[in-house]
Amino acid sequence: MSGAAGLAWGVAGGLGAGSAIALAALFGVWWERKVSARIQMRFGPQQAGPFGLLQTLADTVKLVLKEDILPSRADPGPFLRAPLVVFVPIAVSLLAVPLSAGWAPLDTSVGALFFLAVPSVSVLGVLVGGWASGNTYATIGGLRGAAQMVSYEVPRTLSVLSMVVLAGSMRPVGMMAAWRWWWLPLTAVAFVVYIVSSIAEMNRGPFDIPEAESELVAGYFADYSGIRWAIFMMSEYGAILAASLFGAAVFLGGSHGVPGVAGFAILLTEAIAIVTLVMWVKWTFPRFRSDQLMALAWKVLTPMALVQLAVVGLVAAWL
Amino acid sequence: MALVDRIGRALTGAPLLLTSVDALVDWSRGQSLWAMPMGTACCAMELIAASFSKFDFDRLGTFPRPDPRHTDVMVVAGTVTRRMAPAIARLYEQMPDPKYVVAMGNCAVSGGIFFYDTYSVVRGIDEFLPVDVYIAGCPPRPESLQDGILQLRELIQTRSIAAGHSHPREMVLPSAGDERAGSVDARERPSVPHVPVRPTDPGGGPE
Amino acid sequence: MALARRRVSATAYSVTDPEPRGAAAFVAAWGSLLTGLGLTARRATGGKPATVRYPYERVVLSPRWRGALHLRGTIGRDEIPLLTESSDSYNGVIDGLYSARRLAPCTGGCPANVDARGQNYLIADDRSAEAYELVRSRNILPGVLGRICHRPCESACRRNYYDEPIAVRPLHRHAYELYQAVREERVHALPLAQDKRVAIVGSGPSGLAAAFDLMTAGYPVTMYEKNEKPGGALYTGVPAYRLPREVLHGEIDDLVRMGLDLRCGVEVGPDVAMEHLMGKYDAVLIAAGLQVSRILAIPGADAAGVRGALEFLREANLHHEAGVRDKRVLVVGGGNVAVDVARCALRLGATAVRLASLENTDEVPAHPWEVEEALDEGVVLTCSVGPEEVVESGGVVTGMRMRECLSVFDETGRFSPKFGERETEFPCDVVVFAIGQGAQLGGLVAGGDIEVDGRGNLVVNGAMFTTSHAGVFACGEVVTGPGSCIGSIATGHEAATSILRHLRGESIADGRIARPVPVYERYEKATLAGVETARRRIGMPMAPADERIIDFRPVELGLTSLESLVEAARCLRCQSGVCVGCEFCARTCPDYCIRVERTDDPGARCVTRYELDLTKCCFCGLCAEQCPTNTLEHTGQYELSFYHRDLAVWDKGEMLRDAGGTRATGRDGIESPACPTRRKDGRS
Amino acid sequence: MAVDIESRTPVEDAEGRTVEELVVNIGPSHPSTHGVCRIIAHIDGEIVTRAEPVIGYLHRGIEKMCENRTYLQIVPLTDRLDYVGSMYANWAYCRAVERLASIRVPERAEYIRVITCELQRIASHMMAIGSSGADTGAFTMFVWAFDVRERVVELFEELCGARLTYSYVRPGGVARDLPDGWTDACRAVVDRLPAKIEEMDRLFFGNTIARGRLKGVGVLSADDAVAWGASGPTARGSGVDWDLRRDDPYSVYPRFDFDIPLGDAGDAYDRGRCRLWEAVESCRIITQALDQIEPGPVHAEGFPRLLAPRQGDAYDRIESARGTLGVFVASDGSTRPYRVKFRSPAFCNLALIGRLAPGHTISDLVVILGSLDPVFGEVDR
Amino acid sequence: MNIEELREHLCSRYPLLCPLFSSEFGDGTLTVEPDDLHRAAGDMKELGFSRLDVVTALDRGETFELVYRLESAEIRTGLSLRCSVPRDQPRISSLFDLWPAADWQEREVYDLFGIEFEGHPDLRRILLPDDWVGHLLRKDYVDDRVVKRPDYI
Repeated sequence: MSGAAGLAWGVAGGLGAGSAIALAALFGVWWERKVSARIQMRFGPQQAGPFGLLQTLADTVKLVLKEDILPSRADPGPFLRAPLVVFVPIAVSLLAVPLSAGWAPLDTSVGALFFLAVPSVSVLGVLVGGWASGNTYATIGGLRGAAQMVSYEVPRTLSVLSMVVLAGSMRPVGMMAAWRWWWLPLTAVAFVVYIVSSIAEMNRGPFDIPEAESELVAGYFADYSGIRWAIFMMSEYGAILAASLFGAAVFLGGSHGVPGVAGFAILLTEAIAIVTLVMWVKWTFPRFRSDQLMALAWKVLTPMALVQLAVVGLVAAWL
Repeated sequence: MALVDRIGRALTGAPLLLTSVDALVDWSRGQSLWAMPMGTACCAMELIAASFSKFDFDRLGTFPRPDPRHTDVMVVAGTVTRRMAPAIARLYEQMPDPKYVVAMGNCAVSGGIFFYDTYSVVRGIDEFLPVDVYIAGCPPRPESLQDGILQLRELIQTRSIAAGHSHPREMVLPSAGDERAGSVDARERPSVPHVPVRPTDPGGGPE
Repeated sequence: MALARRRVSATAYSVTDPEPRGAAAFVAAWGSLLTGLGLTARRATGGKPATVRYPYERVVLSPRWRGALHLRGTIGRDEIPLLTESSDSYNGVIDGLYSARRLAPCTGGCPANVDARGQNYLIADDRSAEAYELVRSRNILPGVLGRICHRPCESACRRNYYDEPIAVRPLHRHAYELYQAVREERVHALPLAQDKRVAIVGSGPSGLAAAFDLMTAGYPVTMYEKNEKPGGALYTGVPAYRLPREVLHGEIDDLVRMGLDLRCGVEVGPDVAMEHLMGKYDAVLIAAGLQVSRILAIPGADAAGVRGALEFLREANLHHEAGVRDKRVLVVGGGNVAVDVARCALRLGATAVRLASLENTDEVPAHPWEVEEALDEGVVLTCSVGPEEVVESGGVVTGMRMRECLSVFDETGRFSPKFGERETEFPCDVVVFAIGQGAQLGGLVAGGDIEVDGRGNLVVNGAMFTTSHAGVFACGEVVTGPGSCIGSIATGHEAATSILRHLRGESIADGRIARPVPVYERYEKATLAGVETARRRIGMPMAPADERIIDFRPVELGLTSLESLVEAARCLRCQSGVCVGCEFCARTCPDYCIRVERTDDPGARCVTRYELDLTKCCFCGLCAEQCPTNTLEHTGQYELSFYHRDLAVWDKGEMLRDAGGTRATGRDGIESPACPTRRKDGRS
Repeated sequence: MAVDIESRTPVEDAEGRTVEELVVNIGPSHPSTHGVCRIIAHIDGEIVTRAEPVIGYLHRGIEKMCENRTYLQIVPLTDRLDYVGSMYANWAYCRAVERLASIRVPERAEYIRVITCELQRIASHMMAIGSSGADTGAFTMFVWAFDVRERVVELFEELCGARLTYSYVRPGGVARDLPDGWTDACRAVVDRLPAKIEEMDRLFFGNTIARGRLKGVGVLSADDAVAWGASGPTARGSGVDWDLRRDDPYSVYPRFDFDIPLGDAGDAYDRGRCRLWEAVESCRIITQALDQIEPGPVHAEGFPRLLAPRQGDAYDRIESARGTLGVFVASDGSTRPYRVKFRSPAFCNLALIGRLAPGHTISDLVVILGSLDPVFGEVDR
Repeated sequence: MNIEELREHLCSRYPLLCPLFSSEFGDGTLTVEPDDLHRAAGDMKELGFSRLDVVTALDRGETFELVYRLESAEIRTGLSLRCSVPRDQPRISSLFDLWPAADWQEREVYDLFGIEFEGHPDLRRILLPDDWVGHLLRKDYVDDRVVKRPDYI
């Protein structure tokens, strides 16, 4: 692509990803409050619009209008830019996800590696956000977040690796096309490892010790208010959407060869199923302690992923 | 002040645009009042019960957040002692604008059962916080707490975002001096030693 | 799979669940995650949640919910409910009030259910004529009962629990005295339009009460009295110092002017035959009372100088001369009749009077204040002694031998005295037996078809007051035996109801409501510390002891009108639902958030200020329980949000708001012209 | 403030090096401090080396107020002491006054007191387990526990007209008799409870993450518990077999048979499960009490409403949900007590936090505080 | 072991303490002198009173009366030790070494009454801020911030 067209393509891609994440956050927050309400035997938002659909719109408009506090103890430079450092990598990684059979916004031969590698930059945002706000709790939250996100990339990558071995290529569109139904029972363990480790990447569910409500009050984004905190929230829901789409595409066969919008619809329903599973897990289980968290990553998930890889290797060799 | 307030001031010349933005802003602020649960004593039990399965606060868009930075309304529930007052004032100052205060329960409104004969209770949090809605009750039912939040929504509708531009809306509740209250303005009533509101000065006391 | 619980001892078990090891640990771990997910899934898909969606749905509050307080009514604005029911449906009204906790303890305590609360309210409002007529509707002789009643209402008065009871009897007397001025224009003949006629034998209090009920229902009544003057036992039995005769006959004249056909000096039996009455009249009511006093058949009982109580009192009252001048008198018995005999003997010149009672000192049946007045006048009381033998020489009484009595009632409460050995002899000249009275029906039942039991008493159905013969009824002491005057008036009302049903042809028994006996929770008397002395009971001035035994002048001198007004103002108007400003709620409130002020000037009593500071109230409900008039109540209003703290300080207008709905702030206060929330000079 | 919280206190560590310790102030307003408690924690990395609780943020001087109120006016004050369990706070105070004024309470009132206080024990334990669930992050456990508590609160609203501060038990009996139909509603609630509690047991205490967080945290030995004056489920979690209802029976408790759950290890897990299964035992007691209750008066007669007991003092204690709740009342013959002292079990149990916390991480410090189940109305009085 | 056995046991070991033992309300009360409180408490602990329930004080005008309430699992009766301390210099020996439970309770008595406990590891105010002036539960404590109850009651 020549200079100008490339630039235009980049801007369009960024804007598309950003608006996709915004939409995902809008729908995700509402869906989360409804699912958690049902688990806790209550209704969830109802008054803002039909079935409470406009609730998240109200929240966003209010958050936009909130005062944007810069704490006196905070270091202004990194403090103001930390949310973007967390948001942009997730938006970019969303581009690498195949949306329907044969098409992905950023169709590269190393798409899977690209999808797994780019979000790890947001670890930097978490760390800097925590440290820059000068608040003891935020610092502890930032340290925990960094340790957790770094150590959970290993099992996540290994689990995707076993699919790459089966599919024979790292191009997500190719992997989705090559998907067979009998792969499901074979790579069930990999799918579980992938889901658990991507929950840990998003700092959600049993792994939300960086922003543990009951201990650190609000973890690394304790001192952010208004729009900056909203960006942190949007990046979290963006990460959920990305992980679910990618998981559906790679592990569950995505659009099963159906091109165009219908294919995207099938992929989306599978992704929403995974999102609901993620929320269901968050509202059922208590939180890990930080040392148990690390032990789970290195002593349980990584060995499971390696065993899965070995099995897949044998099957691929026999195939 | 919030970004849009500055816009509001700039746009005072064009009421048409303002009312539509004003309506959207008031609606969104009313619908998503995130509560900072400042629960110290018995009223905290009712505050918790209000957001759980039988009386669902989430339905009204009110979500309890422990961090003052992310909340709009501070619900002070329970007895406030002289030793606790500075902590509450500090948390209030940490909350971003536009922020509101709801005094839940008689202890927060006026010291309640601990008004007489105690040396360590602040007699009403309007001694150090600007309170918007007082909810009487000891402890008030979760529904009266939700009624308080609905009254706060009414109050938000009457205070528009543009400074000095308030649309008088039919208020459900009487305000002081209103004839319906059917009584002389209570301030002259000797039985109520009313303390004037001093928003910024944290409660007195040896500490 | 349930978690392990290991029994440790007979009454304890351990809840420590052992941690599995190795592979089992791995399987158990992931298994527990799956069970957790299963449980939450089951709860999530378990149908619509039972959440109360507040503004659209409301929780059904329990009737005991302690919401914001409110007053049902305050004096000066609301009227105290008066009981002005006609007599045949009166019991129904009383029963309804009692079940709704609206019956005042004094009205409940009185056998005839006289509305003492209403009378106090009317007297305090300077409407004593209406008070007299209100009392007369249930107690036919207010002036008489104002002097001789044994006051069951005062012992039931709730003010006993705070300081001293209200003086209800003196207020009856006060109402009577003020009524004399307006008797002429207020007492007029009743329209007797009914064609059936009723005859009443005996003009005692029960007969008069029945006559009044029947006349108000429009039936002409003819009353036969064998003595020269009407009044029955009141005329012959009650001494004049307790009941002046002009009071008794004045009130009976009122009845005559209302249309009662009173025939004195006519005795049924010898002068007029019973069958004649039964033929001529549609209903006959025997209210003859008790004529004969019982004399113990002990040796020497027939000597001269041994008299019966009733005969003695008849002579004393009619002729003021009973042959006891300068003699020593011994009265056997401990009841009210015995005390009356003793005090009459003193007034008739007896040198020494001794009262010999079977019961011990604190079991003497006579009313304590009667015994106390007698002792003041010089009567000597000897207890726990039983009559053994009358010592006589030559047919004339010289003394009385009495044996020591150990106990009067056995463990089941029946009268079976046990005597000891010690005997004492008391020298005296006259012995009067006041140990019981009997009916003397003689001529009444000579015709034979009215059943009489072995001992000569009438066979009467105790509740319906009907005798064996249809159309013939009986009431008063001839049915109940010796009792109180107000008690026989109550039986008169019940008999009148039976007669009215008989005359209207309705069945007497079914749908009949017996008189309820209300029981309120009883507390001991409170300590008087802290009760305002200005509100204590006004004592009844008594004539000095030595002066009053000279002759039969009245003993009680009566209250002045101002004293009566102040005494009537002390009444708490129990269960009336109208606040009288008694300040018990303010005193019992743990948060001191109630302020009550009232004006007490008679005729314009008003609670000028009733303030509740809702922001200090702790909704504990102690004040609502303490309120004697049940006017301070909790409402179901729990929506209590205000924009200003001072709006939660409610004044009288807001306390009188209507108690419906759940919002406490929407209603406006109710202003009463009689008692403005703001005084004329603007001070609130 | 005694300790300057932002200071870096230099401390010698194992190898003798001067190490700067970070001081974290888990402040008076914190989502998981069950109210207004402040813990100044000196942490080394994530490990707490010294935890010092600072209390007094809810001290309203209730004992000073009691000296200026009549005996009946103090009953609403005892509600506000232990506001999670105000029914047995009333009862403890009323027992002390009845012992002082030697009032004999009628039979039916004793049964009603046992039924209401066992219901209150269930509600209080649900609060304790729910908030310890929220401390470890299982927010759903908190909501489910509060759902059970809501059923009990509905029963109390039907009985005495208030949801939280009942002032129902009065010196001499109870305020009002049971409304008709209440015993069947109570039986219905109590029959459905064990199944719900067993389900919660499997959801939370069975879950491997929760067991990881709770087992081995805040271990308290049996004789330490007795020596430090811990009582109630906190002590029974370490195996101290002492329950006033069975070992020093008062009121009509000897007529019921029920068991006492004990723990072996004495960690947060055992304390939590003791509370959970104590709620099931309370259901058993209530069912037996509902079978044995017969009609009769509910308030002793023959003593004035404005009580003025003889001079002297009396001490009485009951088994509350947190432990031995004792009330010491001294009277000088007037209508207002001379001195009232509340022996609050939460106050004594909270003293353990200083000994249990060192060596654990901050997340465990919060879990230990939750397992001691402090209620700060009762701690600070 | 009920009250009578406890009485004989105590009187056999401490003949001089016997008259001071009264059991008016079913619970034993032992009144001791302040300076041999610690010794008596130690003996009680060996006797089997393993639990210290309550430490409280009363302001009896010119003296403070201290009440220690002991419980034991075997002896089914409660025993309260009482001693009175002069008002001008209220000092008494702490019982922390016998029962650690006394730690916070004695700090509270110090905080509200101003009675020093010698040998207490960390005697500071517990309920009130450290720089609070005066001890509150003393009858003569006067504070201008306290609103007296209204005059009309």
